[in-house]
Amino acid sequence: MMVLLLVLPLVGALLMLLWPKIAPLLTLLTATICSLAALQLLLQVSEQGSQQILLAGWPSGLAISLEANSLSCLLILLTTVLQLLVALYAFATYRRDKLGTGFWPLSSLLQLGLTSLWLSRDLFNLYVCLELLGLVAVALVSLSGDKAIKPALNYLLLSLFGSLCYLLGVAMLYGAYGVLDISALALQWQTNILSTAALLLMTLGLMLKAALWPLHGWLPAAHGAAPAPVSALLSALVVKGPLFILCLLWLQLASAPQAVAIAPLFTGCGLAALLLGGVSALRTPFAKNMVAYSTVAQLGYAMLALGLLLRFNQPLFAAALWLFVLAHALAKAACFLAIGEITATLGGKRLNTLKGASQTMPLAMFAFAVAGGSLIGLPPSGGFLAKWALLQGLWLQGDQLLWLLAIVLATLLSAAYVFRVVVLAFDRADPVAPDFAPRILPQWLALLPALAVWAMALYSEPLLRLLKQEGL
Amino acid sequence: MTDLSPQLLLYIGTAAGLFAIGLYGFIVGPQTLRRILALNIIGAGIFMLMVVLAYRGLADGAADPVLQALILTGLVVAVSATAFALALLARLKQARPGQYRPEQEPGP
Amino acid sequence: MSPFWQQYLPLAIILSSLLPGLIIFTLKETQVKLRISLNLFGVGVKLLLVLLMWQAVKAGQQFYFSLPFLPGADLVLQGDALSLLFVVLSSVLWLATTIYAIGYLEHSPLRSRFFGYFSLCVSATVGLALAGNLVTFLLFYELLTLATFPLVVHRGTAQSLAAGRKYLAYTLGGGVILMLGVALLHSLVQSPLFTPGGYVTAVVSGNEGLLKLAFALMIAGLGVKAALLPLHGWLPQAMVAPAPVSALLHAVAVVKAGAFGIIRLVYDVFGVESMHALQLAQPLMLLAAATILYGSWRALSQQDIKRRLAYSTISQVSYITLGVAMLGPLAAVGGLVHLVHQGVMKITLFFCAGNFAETLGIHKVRQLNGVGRRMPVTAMAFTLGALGMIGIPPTAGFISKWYLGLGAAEVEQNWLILVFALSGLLNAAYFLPLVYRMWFLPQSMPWPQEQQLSNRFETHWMLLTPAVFTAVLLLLMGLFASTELSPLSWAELIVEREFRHD
Amino acid sequence: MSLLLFDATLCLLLLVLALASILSRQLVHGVILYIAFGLMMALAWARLATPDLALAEAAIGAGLTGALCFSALARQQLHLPVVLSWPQRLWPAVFVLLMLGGVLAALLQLPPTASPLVDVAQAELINSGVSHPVTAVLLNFRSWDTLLELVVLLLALLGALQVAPAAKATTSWPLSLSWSRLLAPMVILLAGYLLWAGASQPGGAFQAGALLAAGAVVLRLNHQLNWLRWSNFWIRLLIVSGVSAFVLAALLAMLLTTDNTDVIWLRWPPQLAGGFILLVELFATLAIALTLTLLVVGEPAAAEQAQQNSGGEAHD
Repeated sequence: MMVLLLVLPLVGALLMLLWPKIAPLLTLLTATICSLAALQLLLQVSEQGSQQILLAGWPSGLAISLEANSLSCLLILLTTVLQLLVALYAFATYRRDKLGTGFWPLSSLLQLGLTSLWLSRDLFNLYVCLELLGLVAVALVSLSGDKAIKPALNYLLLSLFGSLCYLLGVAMLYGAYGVLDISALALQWQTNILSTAALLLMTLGLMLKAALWPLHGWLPAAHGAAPAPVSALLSALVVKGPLFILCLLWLQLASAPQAVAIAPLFTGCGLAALLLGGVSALRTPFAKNMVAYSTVAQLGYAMLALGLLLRFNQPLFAAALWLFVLAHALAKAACFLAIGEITATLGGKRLNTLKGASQTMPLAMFAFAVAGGSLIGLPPSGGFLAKWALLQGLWLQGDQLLWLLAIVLATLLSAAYVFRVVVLAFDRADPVAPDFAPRILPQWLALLPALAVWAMALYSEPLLRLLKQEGL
Repeated sequence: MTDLSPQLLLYIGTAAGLFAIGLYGFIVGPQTLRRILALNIIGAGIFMLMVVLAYRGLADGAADPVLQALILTGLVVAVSATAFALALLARLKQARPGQYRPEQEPGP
Repeated sequence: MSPFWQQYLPLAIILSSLLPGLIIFTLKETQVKLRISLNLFGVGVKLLLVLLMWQAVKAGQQFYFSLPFLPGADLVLQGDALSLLFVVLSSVLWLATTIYAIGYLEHSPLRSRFFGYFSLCVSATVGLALAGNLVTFLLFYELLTLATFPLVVHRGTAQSLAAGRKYLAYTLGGGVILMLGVALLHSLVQSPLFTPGGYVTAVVSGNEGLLKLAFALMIAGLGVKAALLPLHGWLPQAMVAPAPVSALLHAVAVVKAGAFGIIRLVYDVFGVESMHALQLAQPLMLLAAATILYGSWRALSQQDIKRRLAYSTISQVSYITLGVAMLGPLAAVGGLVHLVHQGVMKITLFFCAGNFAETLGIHKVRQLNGVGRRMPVTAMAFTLGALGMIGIPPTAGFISKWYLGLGAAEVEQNWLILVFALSGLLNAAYFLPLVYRMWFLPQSMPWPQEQQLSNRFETHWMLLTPAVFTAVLLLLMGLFASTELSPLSWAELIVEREFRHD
Repeated sequence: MSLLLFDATLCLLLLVLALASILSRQLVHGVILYIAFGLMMALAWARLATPDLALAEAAIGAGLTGALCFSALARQQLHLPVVLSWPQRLWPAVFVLLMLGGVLAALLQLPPTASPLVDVAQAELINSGVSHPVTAVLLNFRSWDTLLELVVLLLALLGALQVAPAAKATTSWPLSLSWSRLLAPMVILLAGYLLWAGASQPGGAFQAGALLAAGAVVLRLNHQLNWLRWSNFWIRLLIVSGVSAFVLAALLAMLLTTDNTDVIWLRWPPQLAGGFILLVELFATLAIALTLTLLVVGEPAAAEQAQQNSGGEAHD
């Protein structure tokens, strides 16, 4: 099953390169099959426990090891489903939006990169996956043509720098312990300058790639310039890849003193991201940049949860962390698709374009509002589940009023930027006239993930069980 | 303080130095091409560190094959990324011809 | 009644307005008949289901429906006596408001959207009433915010957008604070079902500080919607909404949601015993009393009719809070029954104010002179409502104030009687001039914007009937307060069940 | 001692070249210095007993990257040198020095012994199907890395083609044309040798591919091999074949696996491992060569136009 999930997008991408004409259909096909396979894998893993593979059948240490635990499977499922959804959206709009033929193979390769990243438990293999992911992401951004070249180049350079920092860390760890497999490494782990320095270097690189505050500068421009389906994929999935590795490192490798020592960094950065990202989202005049800044802010929650998890070692924070990741992925995909569809139809990049959108494009606007509800954390959305877990954890630790205050502020900020758009949409004074008749299908496609993130709440029990199954 | 031989120390120091030089170039270098070069120098420094690590202990007269393979992979990845970056750069230049200003512009 | 029904009845009650609402969203503007029939069908089904439940609850049955949600806090809908009080109120008033809104919005654009959100709003209110634990309550509380926002900004003018922003800022802020409080309480005792007598008693010792904090947070969160003193700022502004929306906001949905939440919090979460142990009643009482006086005082100086009514709401809703906070059985009866009475009275007043505005273009107090001759029926209904608000027998308002006064005496808080008296005077001072102008002053200027909405009646029959209906209702509730069907006896039933446990 | 002196000189040279490449006023000088740096690096690696890598670094780090940079330089105008103010130089320098200090302090703790994996790899070498340990790691022990690496290379080509500006037509130079015709067969022979040697000696797919690419680039710049472009289906097929042969071989290997053992992704059947690896390498070499060639020379303008047109028609 794992092999299928890895091979199919790759083969698909190769076929698309050979015969570009069938690429859209092929993408849909592979994405559908992969989604089903991912579901199957998730069910298997949740019943029988995690599966491990030593690739090529060599002994542990020599071989690259893959592990499908419930978290990985969940992330794979998320990846494939969003891939399918975005492919559908792109299929419905690519003629109108002049999406390059390059989109299809690239998106399949993106799926390959993500899937292998979620599965891999080998430090160097993760490096290759990261590079793959970074290059695909940049190539996808550059699909937008001239306006996207500069952000894409900037993204690429920073992403390369991030990878190199990570690689240096890997080299140091290999030099010290002689293994690359994470679980093997964890067994021999010692707390010393070398391991700390390696961890810090890798953290620097990964934070840069995941656009975690204060290294987020490249993100709004790149995500804002990309075509809508691409922004959806990037914001929803790509930034989560490095975050996943970051969590692997700190949760599985780092020793307790190291984890406790780094915790303030993550919580502090998370807090700053939440507040400053929110303020930026509130101030930017461009619609897509607003959504992009919101990604910066929302990643702050994940970072905050990670920091608190490292500090208190409370499983609720782990649940919060991954719930944030899942909920944000779905909600952000919906936001980008909805905003992309609206701006494409109403013709303009500025937020003012959205004036009166609740009349001209009610479905897309509804999708945005519903997804926004999850970003704010209104019950019963996925975002609420995550926030609830975070609050529970904080109250259980007691005396964490500062964090609670920050969460309240962050929630209000996110409400402010979401409703800034919604209020504009309800402005009936002089609505912006659409350039052409709004299309229904893409709007529905934008609505789907938004509804999914609210439906997440109904599956909170199994979700939490799955997430607790893994200590990660 | 350290168990490494002087020769290894020398090379390790050089590797770290290259990393630092590249880092400086990456942060400061005003032209994009220079920053790409700087990235390559960082990469070279890291690969050099890995080569030294492969060389140390020299079992049976052969350096650590695993590390060598990693370096080869890394080299290819690095050159691929460089090629892509240069292609982007070329496009950027073409998109706004005739401009002689340095690329250090205020962000968007 | 089969257990199957018992399980799904609460859900069905919510769905009976939710589903028509969702379908209405998809309708075109021109499908007027289909929309109206759907709306009325939903109302009818809901009333029927509520009746069924009412019968059963009276007989002592419980309804219970749950979905797994958070660990330790399922999504629970339960029908007990207290929730039914609110459900009945909202469904009956929904009927009236729907008819009114159909008439009111007859020719305005975007009606599908309006009625869609209207139904969502009622669904959220009913869900809130039926919520079986704090987490479920929180969920519907937030949904209510979301569903009402589009109604507040429905007109889409700069003024209404500004009001909408303010409304959101207040209510979402309140929502977050409520969430904090709920989360805190959940971390202490989980979120079990609402139980008469509360469920925190067991953990009081050792957690006093945290419990007080949780209570304060939740009161602050609920206080936003209930328009408690420092948190009332959104309410007068939200007046820009169309009249049926204001009616709904003030009488049923938003403000009452806050008040209802306070009732639940005090009786079914903390319980009388813990409230005493934690000494929480006194501050709440002070707050409510201050709000009562402040609202009345501000209402005096308002020249816009709807604004005056809005400040009156701020004051009147705090009667409920006050009744609850006194923690005595009689006061509780007064507070609970005022939940219903105030709803019916206030909705009457808003219907009438809407009628004046729609038919004659009257918005200001001074324009009311002589309206009694032009629109006698509406003016009569308005007068009844105003008398009720002041608390003059035999209207419903008298009953609730009587019980509140008795309750204050019972718990020996005599200063409250003074508050009631003062507030009653203020009520009279701002309502009686309106009545006087309508009936006893001659028309002093031409009607600002007169419209001929009907040939036979003084205004469109769909605008008139709801006002008359609620006016009659409030009179009946006062006259037949001692019968078995009245809200009063139902409130007594609730209080008996609440206080019986100890 | 003299060896240590040699080492010290080499290291110093490396550092100076790198610094000069970063600080030189003219970009052109920077690129030239970088190429020199790459060559020195190759020398250093050869000194450190890693001839495979030295070969690769010379081909890639110096040769290919240099060529790419030059072609990028050719496409842009010369920049006026930018003069940076002191704070602009100072603060980064402070930051870099701090970081250098930290990294050095950490690196000093490295143990002098080799990784335990070396012994494992040596022990398993006989089962790998090849006798050269690096090849064994690349194409058998850690073949998944290599497969992904080929994908990355392919991806770089895709990205580059997608953003490629229309290339300027250059006139060829008669002398180089005749030379290149002579050069081509030799290059192919040499590449074939490198590929074959990879199984037991230094060499392998990538080095061979790079060499082939160098030959092709020379020819291509002289307007030979005009069929060598992305829009040509067969070229696409060949480029893609590097990855697809790998995948197909892996799938075939899964099929061939006998029933009593678990089916494992990328495991070559022990008896046939050598054959599989050679097959994979052969296609990889061709694909690498073509990919690199296209990366350096880009897609000819006319052909790109034609492709876009046909692509556009197909979807409209």
